Amino acid sequence: MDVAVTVNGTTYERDVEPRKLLIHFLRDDLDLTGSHVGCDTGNCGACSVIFDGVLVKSCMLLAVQANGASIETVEGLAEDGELTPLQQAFNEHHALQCGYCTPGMLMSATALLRENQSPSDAEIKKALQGNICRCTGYWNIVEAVKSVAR
Amino acid sequence: MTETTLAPAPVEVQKGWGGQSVRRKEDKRLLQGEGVFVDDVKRHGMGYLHFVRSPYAHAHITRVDVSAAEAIDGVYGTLTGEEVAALTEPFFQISSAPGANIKDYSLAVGKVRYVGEPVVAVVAETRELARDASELVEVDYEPLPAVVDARTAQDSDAAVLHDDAEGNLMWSGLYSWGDLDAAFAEADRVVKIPELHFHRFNSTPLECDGALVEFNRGVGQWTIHTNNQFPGFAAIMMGPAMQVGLDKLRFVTQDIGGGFGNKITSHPQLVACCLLARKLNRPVQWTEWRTDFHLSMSHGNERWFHDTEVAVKDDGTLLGFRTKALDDAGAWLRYEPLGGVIWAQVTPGMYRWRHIELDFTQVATNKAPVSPNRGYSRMQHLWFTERVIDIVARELDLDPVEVRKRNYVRAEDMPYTTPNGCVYDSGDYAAMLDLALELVGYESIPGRRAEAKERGRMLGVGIGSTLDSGTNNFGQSRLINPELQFSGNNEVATVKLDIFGEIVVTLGTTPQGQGHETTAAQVVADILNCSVDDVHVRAGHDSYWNSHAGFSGTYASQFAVTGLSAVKGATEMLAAEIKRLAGAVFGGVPEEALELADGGVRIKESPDAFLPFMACGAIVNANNAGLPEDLEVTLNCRYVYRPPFEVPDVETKTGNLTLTYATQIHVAVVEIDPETGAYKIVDYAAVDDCGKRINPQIVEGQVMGATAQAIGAAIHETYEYDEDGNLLTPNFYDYHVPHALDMPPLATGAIESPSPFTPLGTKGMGEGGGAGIHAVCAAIQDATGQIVTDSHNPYQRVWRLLQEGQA
Amino acid sequence: MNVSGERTFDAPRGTVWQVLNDPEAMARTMPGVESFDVHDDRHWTANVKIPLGLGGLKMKIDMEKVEEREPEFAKLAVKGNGVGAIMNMETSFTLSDTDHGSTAMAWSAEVKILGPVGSMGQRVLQPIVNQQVQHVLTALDQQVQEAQGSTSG
Amino acid sequence: MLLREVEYAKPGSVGQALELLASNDGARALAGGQTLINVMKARAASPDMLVDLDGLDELRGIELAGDGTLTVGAMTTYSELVGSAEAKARPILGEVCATIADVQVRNRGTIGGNVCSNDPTNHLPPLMVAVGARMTIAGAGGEREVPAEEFFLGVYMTAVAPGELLTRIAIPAGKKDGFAAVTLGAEGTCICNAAASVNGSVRVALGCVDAVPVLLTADTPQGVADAVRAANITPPSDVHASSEYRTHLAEVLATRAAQEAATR
Repeated sequence: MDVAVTVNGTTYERDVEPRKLLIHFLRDDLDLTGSHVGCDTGNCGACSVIFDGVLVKSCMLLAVQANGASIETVEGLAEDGELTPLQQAFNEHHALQCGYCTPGMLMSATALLRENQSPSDAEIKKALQGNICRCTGYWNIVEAVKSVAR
Repeated sequence: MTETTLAPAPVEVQKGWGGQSVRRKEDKRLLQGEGVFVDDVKRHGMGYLHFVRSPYAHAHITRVDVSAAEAIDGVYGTLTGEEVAALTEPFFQISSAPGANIKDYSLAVGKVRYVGEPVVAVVAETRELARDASELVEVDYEPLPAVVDARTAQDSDAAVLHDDAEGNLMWSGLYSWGDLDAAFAEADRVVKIPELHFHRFNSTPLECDGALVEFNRGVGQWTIHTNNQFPGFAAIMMGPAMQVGLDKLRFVTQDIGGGFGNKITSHPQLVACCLLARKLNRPVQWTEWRTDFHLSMSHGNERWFHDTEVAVKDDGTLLGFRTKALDDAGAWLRYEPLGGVIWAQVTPGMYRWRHIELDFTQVATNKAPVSPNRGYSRMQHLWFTERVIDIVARELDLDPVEVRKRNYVRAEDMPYTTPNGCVYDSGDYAAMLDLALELVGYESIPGRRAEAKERGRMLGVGIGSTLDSGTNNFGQSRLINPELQFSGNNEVATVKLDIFGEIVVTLGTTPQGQGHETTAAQVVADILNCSVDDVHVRAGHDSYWNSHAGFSGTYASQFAVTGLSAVKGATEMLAAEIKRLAGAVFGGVPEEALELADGGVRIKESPDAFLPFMACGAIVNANNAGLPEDLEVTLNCRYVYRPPFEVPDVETKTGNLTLTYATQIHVAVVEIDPETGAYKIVDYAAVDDCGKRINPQIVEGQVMGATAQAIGAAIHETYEYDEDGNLLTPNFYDYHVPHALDMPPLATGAIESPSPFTPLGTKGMGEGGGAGIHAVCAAIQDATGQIVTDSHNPYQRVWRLLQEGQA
Repeated sequence: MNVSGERTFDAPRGTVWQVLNDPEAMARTMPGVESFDVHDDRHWTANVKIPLGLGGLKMKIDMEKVEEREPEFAKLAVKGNGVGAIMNMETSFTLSDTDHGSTAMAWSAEVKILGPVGSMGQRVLQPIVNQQVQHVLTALDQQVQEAQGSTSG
Repeated sequence: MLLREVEYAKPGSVGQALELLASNDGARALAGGQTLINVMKARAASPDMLVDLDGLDELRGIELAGDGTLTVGAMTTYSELVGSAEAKARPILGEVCATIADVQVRNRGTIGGNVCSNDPTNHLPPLMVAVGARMTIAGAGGEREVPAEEFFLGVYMTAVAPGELLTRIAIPAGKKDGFAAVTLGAEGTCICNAAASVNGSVRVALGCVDAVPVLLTADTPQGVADAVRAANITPPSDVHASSEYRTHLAEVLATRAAQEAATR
């Protein structure tokens, strides 16, 4: 099936099998390998993207469902290599180690901060519940998000 | 949420990089999704590999038919166990007999031995098609009874996994040090513990295993892009099996999505990829999905401790213990039975008892093979010693804090030689315990206990400790198999000054988040007296860099010792060469008169005589006419660090098995809902001592990560099998790993006891999670008053404990 | 997992026995049967699509009558092969007359489900198996009634 | 990952959706996909066709009638329920939905999908039964209404027959509700749960203990424990809980849910 999807402002037109998951489409067809796959049950959130303004896990959508949609991925956060305050905070607070969950984590935190510019610790943790990190124990991630909240 | 006794965010530092929380150089690419993980590597015309896996825990394979699968358009080809048996030798076995006799190949040959074992590999044009085709592969099985409980694996009526081993016993060895009889004679009390169980789980790195393998037909060489974290080990397993020289196996890694030991034993899958890349003459890509990983990759050692007897004095002085350790290896020995000796690095735990006997037995079962997992084999044994302390304290009605302090190896005893000849290099355990207790407000516990009781809750506090022994002496493998010709350890770094004066560092390690690029740059910058920003550390590992040795890799908490010592050695060589070069250029100025500063070398007395690094690089590489003939300078310095090890004594099973002993003491406070058994950790402290910290923030990150994994393992994470050998927790749906809402408040603390045995005073660290597993067990025991005998305590088990308490 | 129970049929034992041993009748009791082949009086094969709300689970099921003591006892070995799921079941039933002319059937089945479906779905297997068993028993009742009707009428 | 081949259709109306579902018995409705897509990844189920209900506005929305009845479109997401001012009329709805899975799943997952999948560990089946919800099912023959206690037929099976669609759920007015669960990790998958509603007598629905929610009634919250014992439930055992433990939890959680309901 033909789909036209806008990712980080660029529109891509591709012919995809209906069975192809959005995450495979992003990584394999569009070569946007920043979003990752960490599970096969929709638990880990490494594939989280912002889909028409809403945070979703791109492993639980079909690529064909994205026809006409506008998607934001980690590759779209920094502008010409200039890290966003959130990305800088992750660096300052050592909120990443292996960096595999980081793209999804950043998208979840970005979505949170758009809705709520001064979240509490509890709100931050709840907003990150759908993203698994095996390296950091989350404490530094929560600190990083808190540091850019107003 | 997390208070910390460490300096938080770093400030701009000019001099003395070591010891500073320098921000990580790795982060910029990772934060932008520009890291290169194995599944990101693509090649023209590559085929995707999908494994057909066994649905049976134990069965004969009576027929394999791949014709239907190969008939599909877009299927490139298949690989069967029969082909593998014809094309390769069985993998080399570390074990002595009977484990030595088993025949392990990269695919099941004739028989399957665990659910999820790869039986056939199918390669096709797309990932989806490869899986479609794998469903058309016909395999007939003749089911056999499954062995799922190590305790009955050696029964006469138990099915046998490996006929070549003539039974399910893989390896056994009796370790005995000191004078047990004397100890038990001297004892006021003998505390008996019939059975303790350390459960099966692993660290589930978020990225699973994978590879992209290319075969260069012209030179007969494979390039293996992978996330294997110990290429040196993979090479010595794969080379002999494939009957090729190691130089034919080029390993390339860049970013690795977590490893924790679980990515050491992917060599069977890598061999399958290599064979198919050659057979199909195209690049072969393999991605392991989460369920595949849970079913088949590197579970942590499940261990039972039986008939434990502890000799104690009434005042709580520990004299010694004897126990029988029964280790469940799963279906294959992929790194085992090294677990049968690795534990001995920490034989007495943190305590001064001198008389110890441990009868170690490892058996095969129809479960996924076990392999290293963060805290490998020491974690199980340290959990056991800590359990013994709390059970003894309960039996003698003594305070667990007092029993610990009475028996800890003391600061003044350091360096302390254990009954089996290991040397604890430094540390002050009592001081660490005091700090940890202070961080959870220990004196307030009685009040909080009463307050919780009023709310119908049970509050308990527990202590856990681990010794994160780092830098293996591989000579300990001879205690498993005297035939083995391994000993010592080594790591390599290469530091060069390039033609335009760029400082380039090449490591032999395969970091998975430990920040090697950053800490290596800190060490280099201090020696060359430049900024970390001027130091370029190559990302990842590549055999073609020739910057690795036999034991290269990232495992066994050793980078801070082996890796950074190699970096230090190479950088000092380079600094000396730069001075020799400058001395010659300046017309015979002696090295002592020169110093490195401001990105160059200059004469101390007349700083105007300055030669920038760029000039040094240019002169040697591109403008070297007229240099003195006898000037031996390459500005490309390769250094091999070799720790000071002796070969252990095989007869007495004694010797120094590891170089450094980082220490962790964790304290957990739990609150239990007695009606349901559900509980939560309401307070937590983790104190770490890993000697000199090059980058305190990175060290604290390791402490936090290990803590989170401990909490997950203690409460939720378990690889549970049913009686037929089906894995009941095959993915993150039933295998619950902690998420942000599961994390308790955490206070971290640190003290620094520099190691006298390492060039930088550092100790390897990062594997201290076991402390947390025990802290939770001990807290549950404290809250319920019931003896906790299992390392895994989900709500259901706590509820049962409480039932037993009432009965 | 083991499931067992008792059920009374309002028909003489002979009728019940006849239904239980008539492959055609049995076929009508199985959920989602798409095709059914009788190889001989001891061996049958069925292709079924077990209806689950999320989509049917396709299986090829081979049945063998491994033991029989007419007109009271029979034991069947059932092997089901589907993608991602393998079912092994041994089931038996014992018939006896009740005092008021009906027939009591004591039945039991040892069911094993292997493969990804067995692992993924282990939380729900037990209820699902119970569902299917109920389906079979109800259908069986119908078959017996029909047989009863045809014989008595 | 890696689904079997499947057709995809995106109908423009409920009518079209019903035609597609009726004309192909291998077709399944795709709501939020937060369960179905995962089952398809495991290839434990593989529909021939997915009929995507996303974008059918007829199936969306939350309306509050004069008599306090809430009508919720089947394709309403958990997040929409949590954020809805109207839904506050029956506070328990938003409270429970806010604890289902995680933000991403709540943003896609729908109330209709939750009840139609009827996984025994789901939150909403017992809640719908406890609050006496009425489910509207559309089919070729028009619409019919089924009370929640008759809606759930088995694991993954409901009164929605092949070729039919759940279109909306009506929830009567009320405030005195409670929900209690023991979960796998904080706000995780339910090991056992119970929903309760007090309206004169106490209605309690137990989750995770059988293929369908088990409905109990008692005169008072204190009487609930006895009602659970009287029900003689035999819950399934799995890796997280034995039948015995679940039986015990059901009693405790039913009582807690009832007490919460009674005290608001």
